[in-house]
Amino acid sequence: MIRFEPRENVSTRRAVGAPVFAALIALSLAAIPIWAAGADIATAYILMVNGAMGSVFAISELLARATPLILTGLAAAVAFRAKLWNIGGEGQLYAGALAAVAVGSGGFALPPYALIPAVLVAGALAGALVMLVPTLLKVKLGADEVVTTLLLNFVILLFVQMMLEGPMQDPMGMGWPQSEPVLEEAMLPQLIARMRVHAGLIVALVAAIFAAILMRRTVWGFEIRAVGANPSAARHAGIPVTATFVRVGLLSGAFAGLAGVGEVAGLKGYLTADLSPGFGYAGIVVAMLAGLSPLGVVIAAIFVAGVFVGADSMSRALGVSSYLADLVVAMSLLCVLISGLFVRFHVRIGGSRLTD
Amino acid sequence: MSDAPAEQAAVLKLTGITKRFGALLANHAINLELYPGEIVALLGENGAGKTTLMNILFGHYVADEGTVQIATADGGLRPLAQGSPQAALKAGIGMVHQHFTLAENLTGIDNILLGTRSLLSPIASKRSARTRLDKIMRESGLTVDLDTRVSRLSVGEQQRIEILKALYRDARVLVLDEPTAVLTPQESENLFQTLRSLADEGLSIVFISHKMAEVLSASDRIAVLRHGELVADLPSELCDRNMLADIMVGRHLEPEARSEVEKGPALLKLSGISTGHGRDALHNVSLQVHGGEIVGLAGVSGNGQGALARIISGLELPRSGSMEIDGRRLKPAPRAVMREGLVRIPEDRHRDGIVGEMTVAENLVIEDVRSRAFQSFGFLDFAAIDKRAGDAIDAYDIRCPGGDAVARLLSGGNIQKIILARTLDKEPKVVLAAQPTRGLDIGATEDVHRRLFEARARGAAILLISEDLDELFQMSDRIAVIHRGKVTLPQETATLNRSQVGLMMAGQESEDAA
Amino acid sequence: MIEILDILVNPNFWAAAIRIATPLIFGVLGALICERSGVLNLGIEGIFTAGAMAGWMAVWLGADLWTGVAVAAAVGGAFGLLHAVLTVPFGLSQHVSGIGVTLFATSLSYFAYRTALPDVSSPPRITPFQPLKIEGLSDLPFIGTALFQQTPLTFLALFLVLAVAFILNRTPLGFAIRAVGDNPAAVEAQGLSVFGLRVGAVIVGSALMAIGGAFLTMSAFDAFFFGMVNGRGWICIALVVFASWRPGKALLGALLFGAFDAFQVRLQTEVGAFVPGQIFLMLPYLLSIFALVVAARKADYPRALLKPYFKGQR
Amino acid sequence: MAQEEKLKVAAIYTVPVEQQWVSRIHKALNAAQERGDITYTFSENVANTDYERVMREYAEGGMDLIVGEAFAVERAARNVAKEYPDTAFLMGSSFGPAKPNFAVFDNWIHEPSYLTGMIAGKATKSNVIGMVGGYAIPEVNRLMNAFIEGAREVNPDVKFLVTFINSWYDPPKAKEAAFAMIDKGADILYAERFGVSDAAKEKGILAIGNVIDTAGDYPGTILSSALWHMEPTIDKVIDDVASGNFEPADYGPYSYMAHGGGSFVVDETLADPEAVKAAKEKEQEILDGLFRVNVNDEEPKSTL
Ligand SMILES: Nc1ncnc2c1ncn2[C@@H]1O[C@H](COP(=O)(O)OP(=O)(O)OP(=O)(O)O)[C@@H](O)[C@H]1O
Ligand SMILES: Nc1ncnc2c1ncn2[C@@H]1O[C@H](COP(=O)(O)OP(=O)(O)OP(=O)(O)O)[C@@H](O)[C@H]1O
Ligand SMILES: [Mg+2]
Ligand SMILES: [Mg+2]
Repeated sequence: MIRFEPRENVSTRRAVGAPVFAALIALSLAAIPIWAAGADIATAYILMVNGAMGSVFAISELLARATPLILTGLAAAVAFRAKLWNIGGEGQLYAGALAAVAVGSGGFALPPYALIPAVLVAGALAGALVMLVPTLLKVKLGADEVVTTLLLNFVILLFVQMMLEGPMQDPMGMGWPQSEPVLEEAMLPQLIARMRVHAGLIVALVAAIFAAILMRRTVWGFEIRAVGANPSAARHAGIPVTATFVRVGLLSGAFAGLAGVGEVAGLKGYLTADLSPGFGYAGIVVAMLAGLSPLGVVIAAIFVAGVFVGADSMSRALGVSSYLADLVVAMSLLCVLISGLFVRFHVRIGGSRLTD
Repeated sequence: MSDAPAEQAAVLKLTGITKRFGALLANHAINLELYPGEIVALLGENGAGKTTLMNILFGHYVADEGTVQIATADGGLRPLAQGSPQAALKAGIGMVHQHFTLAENLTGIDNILLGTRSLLSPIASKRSARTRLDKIMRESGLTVDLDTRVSRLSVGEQQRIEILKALYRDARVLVLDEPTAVLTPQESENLFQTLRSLADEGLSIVFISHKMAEVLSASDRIAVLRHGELVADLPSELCDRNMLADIMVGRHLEPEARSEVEKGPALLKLSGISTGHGRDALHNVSLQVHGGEIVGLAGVSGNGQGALARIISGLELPRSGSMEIDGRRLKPAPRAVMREGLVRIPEDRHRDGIVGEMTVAENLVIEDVRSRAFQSFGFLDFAAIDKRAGDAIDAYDIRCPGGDAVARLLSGGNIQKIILARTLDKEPKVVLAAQPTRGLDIGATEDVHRRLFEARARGAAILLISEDLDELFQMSDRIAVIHRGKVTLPQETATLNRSQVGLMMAGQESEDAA
Repeated sequence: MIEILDILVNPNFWAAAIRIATPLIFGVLGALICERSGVLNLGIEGIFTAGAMAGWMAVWLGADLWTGVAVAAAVGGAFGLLHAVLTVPFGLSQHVSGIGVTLFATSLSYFAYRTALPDVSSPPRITPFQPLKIEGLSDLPFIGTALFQQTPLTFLALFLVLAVAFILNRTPLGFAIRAVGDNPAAVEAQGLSVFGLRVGAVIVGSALMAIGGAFLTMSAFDAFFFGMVNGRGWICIALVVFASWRPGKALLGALLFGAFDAFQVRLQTEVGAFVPGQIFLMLPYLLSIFALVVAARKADYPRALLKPYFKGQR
Repeated sequence: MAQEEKLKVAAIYTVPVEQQWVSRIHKALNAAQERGDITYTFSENVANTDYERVMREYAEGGMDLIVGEAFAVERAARNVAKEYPDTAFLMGSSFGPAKPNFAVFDNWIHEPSYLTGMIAGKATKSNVIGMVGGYAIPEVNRLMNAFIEGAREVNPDVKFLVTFINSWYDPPKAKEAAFAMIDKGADILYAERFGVSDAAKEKGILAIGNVIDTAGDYPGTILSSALWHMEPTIDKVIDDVASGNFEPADYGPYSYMAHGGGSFVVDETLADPEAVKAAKEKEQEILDGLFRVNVNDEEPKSTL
């Protein structure tokens, strides 16, 4: 029988070492599908590393992909801290993107300098409002937010499609379901000329630092942690539980919304219904990999993005099915998750310890 | 096995049981034997290792050293497979856990039958089981409606189900962990009568308790644990309260005497409060508590104490009626109520008292994080928080590794001290203390009582909600009784005796109370 | 408005509704079993995909249809085992493990499919389950078309609703599963294995999910293609709550979804159907949120859901 | 560009290569590779967040020619192209070509679609034809409208049901849509998407194929098809690039019947001989340039 004994104190060496070790294991496991696809394993790994960080281009790509993951990761991290299970990052991301386009494509007459701030605010607001609904349903009516947020993802995606085929469709778009382009002045500037990494990354990093300070050093953070760990005791202690949940919900939604802004106003330039390859869901995993620590989210996001971009370009260079990338990412996630276990527990099978 | 000649062969034998949790030595080389038909009380401070020992016996934990042996049919002993509740059950060991192990979404009978037959058996006819249970209930007097969902049963009824679980598997040994911590005096009495009759049938019983009175009256033998070691194992008739306390705590304890304090103005005033519906409702409740007095509210739990506590703490607003603190009406919100100088010692300290995942320090300031003292511009002042923690830990002698220890790992007694520290240190006007000593050992209990008396001396008005008559009579200046949501006029403690209060708790108006 | 009536009275409409609902029925039953034992299984979306791919692949490689279904179930069970091991003995976050399993199962299925069939111009096809004609019944006026011209898997789904309901409410196994989902300690104290029950439940539940996926490639259609599941799994997670963890209500919810979908497809062909189709596609989601708020007052909410259970830890 | 060594060609698809539209490009490029004219690599199902990266990677990787569909990623594609002037780009697009190196193509098979319409118009008995399409975009509308005109020419009182499933690749959904039309009396289905012919086969009615020839998959169901052949386009562009005189031109015309980019097939065992005769004549006129099929990009609407 497997048994677990909680560790009283976890050494940082272990806390950092285990996930890294796990990541390496996962990457070595990737050899199996590579081999199955009949490619040369050694070159595969070299290509993978190059693809992820072999050139300025690669790094730019890595960061560009990490940007939305950081933000959706933060969205999950802050919400989960309060045990507010926001599975709706995907929908909030689209809401943010939609709002960003609405404001950024010249829908409102705004002076150029005001455009970028306006776009950011609009996106954050949209995401926050979308998350407000399930939050209120939870605190007022006790409706399980796992389900409501999950369902809203589909409602919003359908709404976006509706907009893209209706009011917000690009007249120049030849009937394609896509929005009008975001004005040049409203686009988040690129950080490196002719590279895709954009100012959204800065936004994401600032958000991470902000979240870190909020959670650890402020009264609000204190209250969020208390409500998350034991709402009943928090209420008895005079902490405004409802208000705290609402705060967390808004913040979480805003982060996810910003992720959407980055994707349209930083990368794509306009909105289509297939904007996000599941960044919202990936964010949850990123947050968990990071143990819900905001700064950890940054690292986890970069890891996930790196694995994907690397494996993706490797599969291309080798002519192996490009689905390999997702597979490698998935395997890495599982391994890193499991490693977390060995950080928190002594694992015993029968009488004998597996780990000291 | 009931007609086996008693007092000869042990039915159960623990030898050299040692259990460590990380660094902590929860049980150390404990030897204990149990004979047919006897009732053994297991005594010890919070964290002494009682529950651990019993959990090992029942197979929840695996001992690091030592063996558990169980009697065989031919009177010999055989080792019991460790770490397997299944084996324990097979061997005829039943356990009633402190925190009940019932599936609340099932009926009583389904809980009892759980695991008693093959999971693969296609259909579950309960007829035979039912007849057998009816017989058991008749013989033991443990009657309860088997077909109501457990969630709708009272604590006492749930406990009967727990015991029936054991009897249905015809247990030879029955273990009860703090069975009376949640029972009313009447319920406790009934329980011990039942246990006695079961013992006469040949059942061997071990029960854990912190209540001297019942330990002395109900047990044949008393085993005392201190810091994981078995320090005494004596026949009950040789023991008395003080010597047990000495053995247990290692120091002599005298019950706090109530000093004279002159009454102040009415600080807590409830008038005509009604709310809720069902078992936990209040009907037109009026009550006054003056500064410098302790009013005890006696009552079987679930007669409205919950609602009353919620209303006084501002967690719920009454349908009608009003509440004043020091002559000021206030709007129902925990924060507002606190600002008026009312503090609460909640009934369920694990659920409502502390945030187990947070540190001792954080739990000590949780009620005041927003006060200037611990934050500026919304940023926490860690220096101040740590200082506060250090002071409180010393002043209240909270036994823990330090302010940054996780509160969950503290014993009930120490958890209660955290709550006392953060509430009473505010020099409150009104104190609402709900079951403040439930589950605490005598050491911790004395401590709570002393603190409450100090508050009283300071001129605070204290409402003490309790089911423990000893406590009520020891602490209260006046005693009121709550039954079915109605509260009687408080009467001077001196003019009352236990039986009257007991009757009133059970619903009869006592003659000279009217 | 008259067109709407036309649609509703047309037995083919109801046939379509049931057809669309079938995979959801399998999925929601699977999710329900997992959650009743206390484990949320967000791996469902990926398990659907894996089932769709594995079942189809088996048949395409020459197995007969029912063997294909069995293969799908087995593969689903395997992913279920993965999720169960991560969440039950290891006690990892059920959300994350679930999403991890979804990513893993999906990408593995796609990768395997593409590696097995490197370049196919059009997706290879199998002969799928044919509608089951039942003498007499199938020719009944309305019911006949609506109900008795479905493929065997649909009937299997309907049968499973009864079976699961019976097991959960009538048999010792059912009681044990409900108990472990409500309070694992209770099960442990009665000498049953918490791990055993939960792992078992998750495996079986996942197998059902996979059959739901297999229905897509072996009954609703005759080929596997990418993105074929598109959200059906998630819908089931929602339906479980909508159904407040009751098989009967789960069936109802699934049918409701099917009806809405069939309805909006038909309404589009109506002249002047200016209401965007998305509105109708949204309705079932909004409806379940509504139902969740009013109806599902946590009737049988498994209290231990999402809570890992470690022996001897409080 | 080096003549002797093989041309390096890469293709980027936003959907799996099974998707019928893309499968034609894939097929043509594979053929060229078989012939040994080129080396061919491709990425399928590229999320459009990643599309630009993939284009750049191929360009950086020294590809001579990059083929793809710019539809959902016009801007990005055109920007990238500008930045790699030495690489030739041939992109499916609803817009025009762009200097210096951005050539476009499209599936201009409205001509054969018109002819299939003539066959269908005669074949329908209920005078109701159901049409299931992906999105109402020019590429699709154009063909549907041509089909409708063809049908009307031979049968003025034929009515049409039109549904767009708002997805490029969801056969079960297309199938359900088709069933719905059959319920409403359609006895011929225009199968713009996968899944429609399946419905037709199951209910025993006829379907009109589009882009690829699926007659083999649905024996006795496909009445007639308008086929698209990417070979002329691909071969032309490969030729241009190899010979160094690649121009950012519109390669659309190479999908016309005249170039063999589009063709019309009919199952004579199913079709009415009269109709076949008429269609064949019309086909000749088109080839001789005597008849021009209208190009109408308006979204077709149900007329029942
Ligand atoms: N699961 C556990 N993990 C780690 N330590 C534990 C665990 N359970 C108990 N302990 C430690 O073992 C000691 C004995 O615990 P135990 O529950 O036996 O005390 P107890 O005598 O039952 O206390 P109480 O009277 O409060 O119930 C405690 O001090 C506690 O720190
Ligand atoms: N998970 C745990 N890890 C370490 N120690 C624990 C754990 N759970 C309980 N303990 C310890 O076990 C002892 C008994 O726990 P228990 O919950 O019985 O406390 P208690 O004093 O009995 O409070 P109560 O009776 O109100 O539950 C306490 O000393 C507590 O510190
Ligand atoms: Mg205990
Ligand atoms: Mg205790």
